[in-house]
Amino acid sequence: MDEPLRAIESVLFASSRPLRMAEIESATQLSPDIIRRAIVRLKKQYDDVGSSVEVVKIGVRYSMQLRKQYSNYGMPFAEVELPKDALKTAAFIAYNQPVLQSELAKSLGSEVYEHIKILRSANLITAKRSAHTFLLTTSKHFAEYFGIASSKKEDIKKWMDEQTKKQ
Amino acid sequence: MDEPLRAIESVLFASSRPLRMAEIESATQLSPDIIRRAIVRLKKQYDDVGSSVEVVKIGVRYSMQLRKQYSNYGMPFAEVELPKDALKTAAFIAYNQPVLQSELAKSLGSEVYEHIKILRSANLITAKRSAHTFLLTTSKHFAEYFGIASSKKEDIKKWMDEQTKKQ
Amino acid sequence: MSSSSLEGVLGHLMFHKALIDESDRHQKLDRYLALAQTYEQGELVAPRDPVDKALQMVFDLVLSNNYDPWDIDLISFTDLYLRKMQQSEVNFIVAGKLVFMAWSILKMQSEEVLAANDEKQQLFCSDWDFDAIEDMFAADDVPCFAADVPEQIDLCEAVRHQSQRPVSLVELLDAFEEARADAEVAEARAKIREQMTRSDQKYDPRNHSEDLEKDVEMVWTRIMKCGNGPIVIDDIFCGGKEDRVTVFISLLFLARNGKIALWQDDLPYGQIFMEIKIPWDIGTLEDARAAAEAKQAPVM
Repeated sequence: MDEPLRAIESVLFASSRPLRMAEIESATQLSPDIIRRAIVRLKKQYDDVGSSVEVVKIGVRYSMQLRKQYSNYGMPFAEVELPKDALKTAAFIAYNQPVLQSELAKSLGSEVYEHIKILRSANLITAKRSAHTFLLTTSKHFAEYFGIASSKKEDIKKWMDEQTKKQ
Repeated sequence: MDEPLRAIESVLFASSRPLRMAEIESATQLSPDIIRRAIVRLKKQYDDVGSSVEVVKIGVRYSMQLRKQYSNYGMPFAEVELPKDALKTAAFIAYNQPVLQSELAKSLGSEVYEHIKILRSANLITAKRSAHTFLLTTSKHFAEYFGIASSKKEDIKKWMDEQTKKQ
Repeated sequence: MSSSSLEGVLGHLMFHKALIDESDRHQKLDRYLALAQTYEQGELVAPRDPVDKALQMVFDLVLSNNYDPWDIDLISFTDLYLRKMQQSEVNFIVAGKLVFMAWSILKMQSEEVLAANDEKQQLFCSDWDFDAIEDMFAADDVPCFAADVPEQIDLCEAVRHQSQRPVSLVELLDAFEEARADAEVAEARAKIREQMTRSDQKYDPRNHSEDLEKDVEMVWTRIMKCGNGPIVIDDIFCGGKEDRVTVFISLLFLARNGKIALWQDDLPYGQIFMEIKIPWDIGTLEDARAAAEAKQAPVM
């Protein structure tokens, strides 16, 4: 039995959000070094059996999540809060960021104001004042929420391109 | 790749509550027979690697959950199974029992009807018909659930008073 | 508060004014503009009118928090507004209506911008015009994005497991504390409601208006006895506190109807004066009649 690995698996399985090293440390009482090594093994284990679940590092956080190709199966049972239209707006912002709110409204219609409000309150985008409108970019939380490994805007765009190709 | 098995794994992983066969059927578009056999294999796979996660059948429902010996690791990240508002209503009933449903609604608002439904299905309260309304008391399970030594209403009230003082 | 946010607000109001044709809305928007402009002129005097006061609070919040007038975050705005309202003495009903009004005014933009885009009209051109508005009405053929956007960019949320656990003791107790507080509030509300129902039963608006008419008539008779020219209102009182209140309210009523003028030279505790405004000959003044009779009477 590999106790550290199982403790970490338990913690990642139970949490619906990616966890920081410090959170895993305090929940398992293990050292960062042991945790890091156990996570590598855990990831390999899930990959080796071809599980639909994967262990990923997202920015500085760790998470267990469904592989993208299986998320359709899980979606009806997952507690997702965002309306589909708001997701489209989020995708548009993520792909073209930074985007002016006024330009976005021109491209996608005035309902984007409602979407931006939803996305801001879900902490997925940040809005900086720019003259009479706002400049919109994705937040750090954006990458976590969508399970993207990096929160850099170039990486997000690259990731989105890859996802589109896979479809 | 064992697609039926992965589809079922995805569905069970995504859901935070145990699922009926019909739900798994409609999410995966697989036949009950295939589902049943795939679940057996899935369970074996998790058992064989000694995972902290297990696949179980609870009554007529299927679920992926932490094995008992690992559940403590997951606690800090797990979500409370009762909504906070329903819990408030439960506490109110426990302290003032027996309470007429109509009186409760007058004191706490009409949303208590929804809470009562949740609390009854969680088997935490019992409702006896009384004229045009219901008389509400806590169930035996209530005391077990909260680890209260007695399920007598006076004892519960006393216990709540003591605990409030301790806080 | 930055001058650009003030400009934004003024521009926003002008924009809406340019879009409407109902006279009623025009008046409303003029009122908002007048209030917003007091910020520009730096003449910040607390308005007496409760509606103006509440409106001023809205502008205050919008300007000091740098809200985009085109995109007010209503959740945070309403929260701030309600908090501020509790600190100030503002009529709650007016304030509540105002939150709704502000909401509808500021939310109009989506439909109107859409409609405006359809019509492609040059809507207005004024000193208040600014980039954002121009942008709104820019021709459709101007490319908005240099970026190329693949057709099916699709995002879907990461799916994770969420374990559930039973309620803990502390959570139950916290919930109980909250429930107790809620019940207390509900009880207090019920009491107030009951009291209001009782006082409503006593109150008959017909009696009230009949009483007021009688009071005004009685006070008018007293005023007539005092003759022409400024009158110290003390001369009209005759009795205790209740009489003073009755007289004062009747005077306010008469002043509002334009029959008398009311003024006070030394604020706030100085003497209050009044004077009849209607032509003298309408009045049937007993003193005048007495004077006339005295004239006619043979000199002793």
